[in-house]
Amino acid sequence: IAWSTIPLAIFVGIFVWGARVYATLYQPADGAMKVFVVGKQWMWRVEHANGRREIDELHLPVDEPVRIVIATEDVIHSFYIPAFRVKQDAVPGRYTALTVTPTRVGTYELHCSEYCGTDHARMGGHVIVMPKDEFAQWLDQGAPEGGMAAHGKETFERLGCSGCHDPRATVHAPDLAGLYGRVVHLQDGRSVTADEAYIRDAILLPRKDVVAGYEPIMPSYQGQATEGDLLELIAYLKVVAPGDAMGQRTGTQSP
Amino acid sequence: MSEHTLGPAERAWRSETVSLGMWVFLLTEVMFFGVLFLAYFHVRHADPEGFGIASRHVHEWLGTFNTAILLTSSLSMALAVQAASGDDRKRLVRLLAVTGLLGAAFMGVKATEYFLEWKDGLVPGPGFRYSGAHRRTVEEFFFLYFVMTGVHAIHLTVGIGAVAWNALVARRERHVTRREDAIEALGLYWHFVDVAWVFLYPFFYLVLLYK
Amino acid sequence: MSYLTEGFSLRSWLFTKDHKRIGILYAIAITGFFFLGGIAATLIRMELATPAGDLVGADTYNKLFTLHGVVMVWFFLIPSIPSTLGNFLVPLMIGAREVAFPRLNILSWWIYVLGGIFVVLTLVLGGVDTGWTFYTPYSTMFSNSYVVMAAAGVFVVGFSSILTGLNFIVTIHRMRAPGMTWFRMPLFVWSQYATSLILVLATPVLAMTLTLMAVERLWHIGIFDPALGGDPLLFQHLFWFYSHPAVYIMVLPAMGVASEIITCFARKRVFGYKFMAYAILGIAGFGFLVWGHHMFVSGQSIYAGMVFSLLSYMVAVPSAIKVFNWTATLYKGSIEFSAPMLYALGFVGLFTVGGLTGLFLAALAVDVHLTDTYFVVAHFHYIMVGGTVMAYLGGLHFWWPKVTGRMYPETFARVAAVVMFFGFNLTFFPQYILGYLGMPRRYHEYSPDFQLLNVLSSAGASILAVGYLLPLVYFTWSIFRGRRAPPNPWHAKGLEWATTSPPPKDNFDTMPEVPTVPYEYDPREVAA
Amino acid sequence: MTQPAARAYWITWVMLLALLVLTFALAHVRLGNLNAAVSLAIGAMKALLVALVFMKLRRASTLLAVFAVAGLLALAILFGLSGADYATRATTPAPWTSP
Ligand code: HEA
Ligand code: HEA
Ligand code: HEC
Ligand code: CUA
Ligand SMILES: [Cu+2]
Repeated sequence: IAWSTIPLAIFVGIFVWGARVYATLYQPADGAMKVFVVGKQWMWRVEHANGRREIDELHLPVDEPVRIVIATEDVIHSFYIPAFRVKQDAVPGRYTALTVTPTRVGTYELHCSEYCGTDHARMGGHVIVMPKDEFAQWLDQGAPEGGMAAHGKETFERLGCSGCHDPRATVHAPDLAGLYGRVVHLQDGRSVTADEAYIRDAILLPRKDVVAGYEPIMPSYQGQATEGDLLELIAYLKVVAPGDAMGQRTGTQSP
Repeated sequence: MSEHTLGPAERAWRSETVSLGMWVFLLTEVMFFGVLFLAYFHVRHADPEGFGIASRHVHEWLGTFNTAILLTSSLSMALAVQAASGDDRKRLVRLLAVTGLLGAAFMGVKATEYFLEWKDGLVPGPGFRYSGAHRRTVEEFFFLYFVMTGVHAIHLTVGIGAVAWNALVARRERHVTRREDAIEALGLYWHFVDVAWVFLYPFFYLVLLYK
Repeated sequence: MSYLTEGFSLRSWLFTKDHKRIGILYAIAITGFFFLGGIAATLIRMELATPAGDLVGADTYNKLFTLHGVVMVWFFLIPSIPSTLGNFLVPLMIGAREVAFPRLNILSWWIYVLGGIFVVLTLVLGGVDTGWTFYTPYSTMFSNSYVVMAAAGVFVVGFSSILTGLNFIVTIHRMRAPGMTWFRMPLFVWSQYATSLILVLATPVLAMTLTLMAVERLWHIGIFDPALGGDPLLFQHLFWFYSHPAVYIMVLPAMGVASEIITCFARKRVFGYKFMAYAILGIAGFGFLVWGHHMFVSGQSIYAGMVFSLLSYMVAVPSAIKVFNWTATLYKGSIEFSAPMLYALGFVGLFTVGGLTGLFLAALAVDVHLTDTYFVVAHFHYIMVGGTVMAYLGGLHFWWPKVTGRMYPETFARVAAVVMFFGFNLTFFPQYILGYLGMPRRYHEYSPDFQLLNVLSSAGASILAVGYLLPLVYFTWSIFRGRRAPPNPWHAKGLEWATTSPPPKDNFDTMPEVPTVPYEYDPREVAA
Repeated sequence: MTQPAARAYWITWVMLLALLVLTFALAHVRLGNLNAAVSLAIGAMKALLVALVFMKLRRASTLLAVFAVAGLLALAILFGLSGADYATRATTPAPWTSP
């Protein structure tokens, strides 16, 4: 019996330790800066909150908690930074996330560690951890006016959303300004709060939750709006305040 | 070896062995269907309402009628097993025939249902023509419906074949107790297929009948 | 007159209902597949000798490791011990003349062959590149290879496993000789029983899951693709619900073999026999509760992750009991280092290393780093190759005289065991380090920093290959030239040794009775 | 094996059909969430009847009964633990948190 209880005790000890570290990895740290990463056969696309984009590279400031939000356009990938000892799968149709705090300046390897097809081995790049001020400088270069939401605005026009959702449009569609966080009443009597998941579904699956008082005429953007587009659209819809005319002005703060 | 000379102890031993084999086989069948049921709960849980809407498109009267047919076939099967161990050849053959015919009737009704659903454009895939609310859930519903009832239908077809074959063999057998074990096992299989349907029936036909 | 001389026509073999002949048919078939998988492994290791993807292109490499995984797991390791040694020995060990359903038994072999044909066909047509795990949506929507054909092969071979499992369960329940109570059964039989339970419960799940995957691929309608309203994690749950228990399908029989060999060559009774039997059942049972440890970073809920991690530690407890009891059996035994014993000891050592590293992987935070790296590759090769393949070979040596009636050449066998042991460690130990350093798996190109360790590993693989070719040669030789074997060359206990070598068609000339517990070894009595 | 009397079979059959009618009727009554539960419960009752009487589990040896139940147990594990994932996924912190 001793021979089985002793290992058991050891095992439970190791388990508890492992589980605690694991949980902190997935807990969102308050006020962490956000970075959006989208995997696509076979590259990583990165977009910072202020709209600065990069491919196969990720610049981060040192000593600052970062929440990395991960999505994928196609198959499952896995975002892996061996030097940080972290990885997280990118799952189609969802967002996953990691919270990390880089502690040392330097350049580290970035890999895709979930098998994703032909060039799985070549999908990767580098993570560059910079001192804070350098990072701030870097971040400002090449960032569009208005941040990630500005990209979102472009996308909003490019995909023709404004054709219906602009208040001046003739189509009867809801005004999206200030939508984020609002309670929406649906056709079937339910009420939901408009969060990211709701907006995402509204774009991809407009029939799922039809807003009360409107015809279900909105087309699905499944297959048209990429994950990157979606991230930007959501960022955009989060900042347009009531009273802002859609398609004219964008907020200046980052999402 | 002429088996009807076996003593009662050996007969009981063999019957138990064959039954155990069948039960273990049914265990694998339970797991096999289990995956489909998990998929079912997954889809239903994701959008209960769409699921209800979808279920309105199946023909609940035909389904209920079919359930009655299948339950009755289980009765005749159970009686057939009894006839086999009572060495009553005529009764056995007759009951097997009834069972097989009931099974065939079930398949006929099922085919009619499939045909109606096909005409309504409810077969998932390129021919799926439904376009109301919850289109995706409705398509998923019919995907599950066709897969699960289809797998069931395949099982039933195998069962009908086995029943027919056993009826033919039994007709030529002098002592049907010789085939007692086989028929006992066949009965278990048949009842299992019946039980699977007993769950499929409320899961697809009775989801949202009230208004 | 032995079962081998009952008839010489091809027909008398291919349509035999004799469990012993079926065991041999299986042995031949799986050896073929082992070498097929081995050739793929050889090509993998050759490619990885250099950091650049120069020997084979990315797509070819992807097909190679998929083929390697699929063939090694489903066409070699899962049927290995149960279908060969198990088929041969289970009836002998419990004192039966046959398995319960001889016709299903030969049917199972034919189904295996049919499944094999599918896989060979896949290979000939151009291969499959999804990895042995067939993850969706890559397998359903993106791969351009013969996924459905390969899945069909796995589906079919699953039924052969199911039939074998079914047969063993009923045989062990119903066909035991008079006096052979449950706790008089050899541990090998216990392990086959537990394995069969897993086969019967888990395999249908895989079959149905692969069917749904194939349907989704063919008709673009299904429950795994989020674009269709499904969830890719559902596939992973179902796949691992099968595949984790499946790893115990692969290791439990090996544990059974090791118990038989160790007790015989230590001349001592198995320490804690009942605990060993319960531990076997415990592993089989707990094995169903831990599959989520393959999905810690997959996006499953972190609470589910914690539950699965905890349960994974629970399954290590019965494994620990087994390792401790083997050690206790060896303690103060009069140990004879014959070839089978060398293999068995190799099994215990390498399994322990593999199992302990499995525990590293089961620790959540550690796994986040190590998952999908070479550390995992090293972990499972330690258990499956170092553990189970070693035990399988040990079992082949141990029962070779019984099966063929000939002795194998002892010196060669010992040399082969040692070569394998060293080759094995050289191949796979560097992979632990590689994984720890962060080399992801399923990569045909890697950073030049990793080259040294990879070269070591490839070098080890060539030694290992030689090690595996040796038994092939001397076993073949011994069939024709080997010394005739007496009925019980090892002075072992157990019913299989009570009959002639090779056994007669009906196994026993007079029905055996079993008056005592197994393993009545006496340390003072030394093997011949 | 000794066979139960034919009468038991006929009675079971009548009960099965009665349950069928009952479940069909109840499905037309609005019971809210209870509808699903009721039809599942009646389904389980029917299955139990078939298993106990037609499949003779009532008088079968324990061995057979154990194997009959084993599948349900394994399924319970599959449903339970994968359900544990789905049930707690929503409560894990949303990957995005509001600004
Ligand atoms: C025969 C095959 C086999 C066996 C028996 C095992 C046994 C175990 N495995 Fe392994 N495993 C695989 C084959 C196997 N595994 C395969 C093929 C994969 C990869 C699949 C893929 O992705 O392709 C894998 C992957 C794998 C992972 C996922 C890795 C990842 O992808 O991230 C994990 C994580 O928990 C794991 C854990 C374990 C554990 C805890 C055991 C335990 O059962 C081990 C128990 C044994 C011991 C613990 C050793 C003996 C005990 C003692 C000597 C006692 C003393 C010890 C102490 C006091 C600590 N395995
Ligand atoms: C039972 C299971 C089993 C066995 C026995 C083996 C045996 C071996 N395996 Fe394998 N392996 C797996 C199961 C197994 N493997 C699985 C499941 C995977 C995961 C696949 C996936 O990711 O999907 C894997 C993956 C895998 C990888 C990782 C690939 C990658 O992720 O990129 C590597 C790399 O080194 C490897 C190597 C080896 C080696 C060197 C052997 C050696 O032990 C093999 C030794 C045998 C021989 C070498 C044959 C001897 C004969 C000859 C040499 C004759 C040759 C003749 C001619 C050339 C004419 N295996
Ligand atoms: C053909 C006209 C049309 C187009 C083009 C269109 N929509 Fe809509 N949208 C509607 C209508 C009508 C509704 C209300 C009915 C509903 O919810 O389906 C709506 C609802 C929404 C909602 C939910 C609003 C709420 O108040 O809850 C969001 C979010 C949304 N659309 C975003 C978009 C985005 C982003 C695009 C472009 C990618 C887009 N729409 C393109 C017509 C359109
Ligand atoms: Cu992307 Cu691997
Ligand atoms: Cu596992």
